[in-house]
Amino acid sequence: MADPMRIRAQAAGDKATVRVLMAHEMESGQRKDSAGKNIPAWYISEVTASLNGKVVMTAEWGPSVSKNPFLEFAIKGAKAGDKVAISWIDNKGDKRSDEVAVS
Amino acid sequence: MNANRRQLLSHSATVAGLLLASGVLGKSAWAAGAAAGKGAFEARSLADVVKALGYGAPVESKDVTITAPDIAENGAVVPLGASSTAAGVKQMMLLVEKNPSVLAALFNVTPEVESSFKARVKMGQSSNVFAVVVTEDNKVLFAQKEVKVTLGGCGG
Amino acid sequence: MKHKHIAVAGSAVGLALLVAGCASVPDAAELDAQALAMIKSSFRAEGIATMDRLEQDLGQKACSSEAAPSEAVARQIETEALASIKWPANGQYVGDWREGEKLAQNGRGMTWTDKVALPTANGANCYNCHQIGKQEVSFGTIGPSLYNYGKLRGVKAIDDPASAAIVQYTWGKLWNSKAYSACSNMPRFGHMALLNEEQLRHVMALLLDPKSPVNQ
Amino acid sequence: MKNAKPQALAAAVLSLAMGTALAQKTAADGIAEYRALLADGNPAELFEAKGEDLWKTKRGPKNASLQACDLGKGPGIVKGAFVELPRWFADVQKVQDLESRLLTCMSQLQGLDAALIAKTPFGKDEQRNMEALVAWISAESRGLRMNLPQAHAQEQQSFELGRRAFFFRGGPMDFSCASCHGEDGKRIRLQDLPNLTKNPGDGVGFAAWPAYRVSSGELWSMQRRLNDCFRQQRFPYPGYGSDITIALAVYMGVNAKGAESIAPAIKR
Repeated sequence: MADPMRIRAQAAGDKATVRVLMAHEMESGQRKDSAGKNIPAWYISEVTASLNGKVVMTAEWGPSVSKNPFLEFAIKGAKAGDKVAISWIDNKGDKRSDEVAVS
Repeated sequence: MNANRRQLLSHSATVAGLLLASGVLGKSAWAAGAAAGKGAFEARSLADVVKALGYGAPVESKDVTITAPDIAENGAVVPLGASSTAAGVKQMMLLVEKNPSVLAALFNVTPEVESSFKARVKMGQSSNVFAVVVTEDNKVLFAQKEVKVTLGGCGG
Repeated sequence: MKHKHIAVAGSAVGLALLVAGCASVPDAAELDAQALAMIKSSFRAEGIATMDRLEQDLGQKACSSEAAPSEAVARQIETEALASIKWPANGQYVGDWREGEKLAQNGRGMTWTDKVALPTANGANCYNCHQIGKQEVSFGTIGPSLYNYGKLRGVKAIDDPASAAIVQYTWGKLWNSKAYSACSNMPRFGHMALLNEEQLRHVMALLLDPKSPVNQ
Repeated sequence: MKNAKPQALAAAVLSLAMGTALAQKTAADGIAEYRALLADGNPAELFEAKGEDLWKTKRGPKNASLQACDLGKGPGIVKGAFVELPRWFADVQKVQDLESRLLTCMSQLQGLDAALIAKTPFGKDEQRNMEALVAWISAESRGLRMNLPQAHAQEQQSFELGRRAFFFRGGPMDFSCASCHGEDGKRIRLQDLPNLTKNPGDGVGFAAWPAYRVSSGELWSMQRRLNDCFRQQRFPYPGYGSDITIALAVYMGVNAKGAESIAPAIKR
C-alpha cells in the first residue's frame, strides 16, 4: 500500500489553507532504465478533496506532475476542527485516502 | 495497459458523478480523452488542450495570474501556481508548453474552494508555462510566463 | 587556524589520557601515515574507477594540505609539468568553437558510473567552474571568468604571429595546468588523457577564435 | 543562503550596470526565488513520518523496535542526538556516525544483517528504511546547534584523519574535497559551495544534510552525499560507513560547531 500523505489544514480568517504532500513515484513514461528499456508511466491521475465528507475539489493530473507531489489550495469557510480528507488514485488503480482536522 | 485504462476511465466516471452531485460539471480531461480518442493529456499545445476539452480559443487575461520562478535550479521540480479573480471559475489548469504531456494538472473548482492552486511540475527544458481558467460560461482565459531550466551541479 | 588550535588541545588531552592509561592522539607524522592507510582501506574499485586512482604523483601529494608546497617543490612540479606538455603535432592549435561549446557544457566522464575511461566519452567540464559564453547563466566561479578570453588578450586572428604566445600558453594550460601553477585546481586535460588533441583544439577555438561567441 | 537576500534582488534590479555582473546577480536571485518557493513543502516530511513509524515498529529476526537504541545520549533518546554525531561509542569501541550507529542498533536489537544493509545500493530495500530513519532522527534535532563532542582521544584522532582526507588530492582530475569546498563564495554552475574548512553558517553544509534531493526525488543521508561527492571527484567507491566517511563527517561536523541544523533540508 502507498505510504501515507502529509496533510496540513490551517484556518486563517474565513478560509483554511490545505497543504498536501503525497508519496508517489510519478514516473513520466519518458525515462529508460539502465538496460535501455522504457520505464512505464506511473502517476497519480485523480485527486479528490472533501470537507466534512462533502467533495469540494477534484483534480486530474498527468505524468508531468513532479515526484512526491505537493498541492496547495484553500477551502472557504472551513473552521478549526473541520475534517479535510484527500484521496488519490493512480493509473495502476492504486489509491490512498487520509484525513486531518483543520487546526 | 488496457485494464489500467479501464480502471482509470471508470474512476473518471465516478469523479464526474461526484461533480455532478456537487452541482459543477467541467469537462474531464481523461473522460474527454476516452471520448475523443485523443485526450487533453495527450494534446501538444495550449490550443489543442483546450480544444480536446471541447472549449473555444483561449484568451490571455489579466484576471489570471501565474506564479513560477524565472529560473529553475532543477527541472525535476518546478513550483507553479495559478490564481484568478474571474467570476464563476469552474476549472483551472497548469500547462508546460514544451513537455511531452503539455497539460500537467487540471482542477475542478467548486464554490467551496478559492480559485488558487499551487503544484509542482517536471520540465524537460526551458519553456513557457500557462495558468488557464475556464469560467461557467465556457470562456477560457490564460496567463503565461517563461521559466528557464538551468543545468546544475557537476553535470556528471 | 582553528584546526591547529584543536590539534594542540587534542595533544594536551591525549597526554592527560595517556597518563591515565588511555589511548592518546598520535603525532602528526603518525597521523599522516594513518590517514593514508585509512584512505586505502575505505575505498574499493568500481567499474573504471580503479584503486590506482589513489596513488598520488608528486604534485598531488605536495598539494594535499592547507599549506602550500615549498618553493623548490613547486618549481619542480611546474618544470616537470611544462616538460610533459605535448604540443599539437601538425602545429594546428584551433578547431571548431561550436564543438568546443558542447564540450565546455558537458560535465560527464571518468566516474564509476561511466562505461569507458576514454576522452571520447568525456566532457571538458568548463562551465562547472568558469564563466565562458555570455548566454550561459549557469556557470561556476571556482576558476576565473573566461568571457572575452581571446578578445581581452588581443587575439585578432588565430594565425596572427602576434598571438602565438597566448595561443601556446592556452594549449599548455589545458594540457597540463600545473605547468603554470603547481597546485592549480584545474584538471590536466591532456596529460591525464581526459581530452584528446582534437577535443582540445575545439576548446581552444571556443576561447580564442575571434568568431567564437566568447569573444563577441 | 547569502544570495537569497531581498536587498540583493533590489540592487540587481536597480543597478543598470552592464554585462556579466547583472546577469550573474539576476541568475542568483532567480535561484533564490526558486528555493524560496520550494521551501514551503519539503517532501522530506514524508520520509520523517515513515522514519518515526519504523523506529517504533517491531522488526527483524528478534522482532524488536529501535526504541532501545542508544544514539549517544542514552537508550531511546532521539532529541538532540543528531547534532552530536559522529561520536565515540564505548560499546563498539568506535567513532560512529548516524548511519553506522543505526546499523549497530539494527543488528544488535533487531537481528538484521548490518553487512548486507551496508552493501545494499542507495534507494533500495533496507536502505530505503535507513533514509526514512535518518530523516526522522535528524528532524528531531531541527533548530539545535551542531555540537560534536571532542573529549575522547578517538574523536580527536578522527577529526585529524578527516582533515587529512579532506585535503587528499587524487584521481584523474586531481580533485580533493578542498578543490570545491575550501574557499568562501564559490559555486559549481549556480550551486553555492559551502566552505567546509570552517563553520559555513546556519543550515549550510554539514548542518543541512540529510536532505531531500529534488533531482532524484530521494532522501539523501550524509553517507550518500559523501558517496556522490567521491563519484564526482572521480575517486574509487567509498564503503558505506567506512572510516574515511566517518572521519570526514567528524571534520565537517566539528568545524560546523554552533551552526543551526535544518536537516532534513531540501536541495537541488
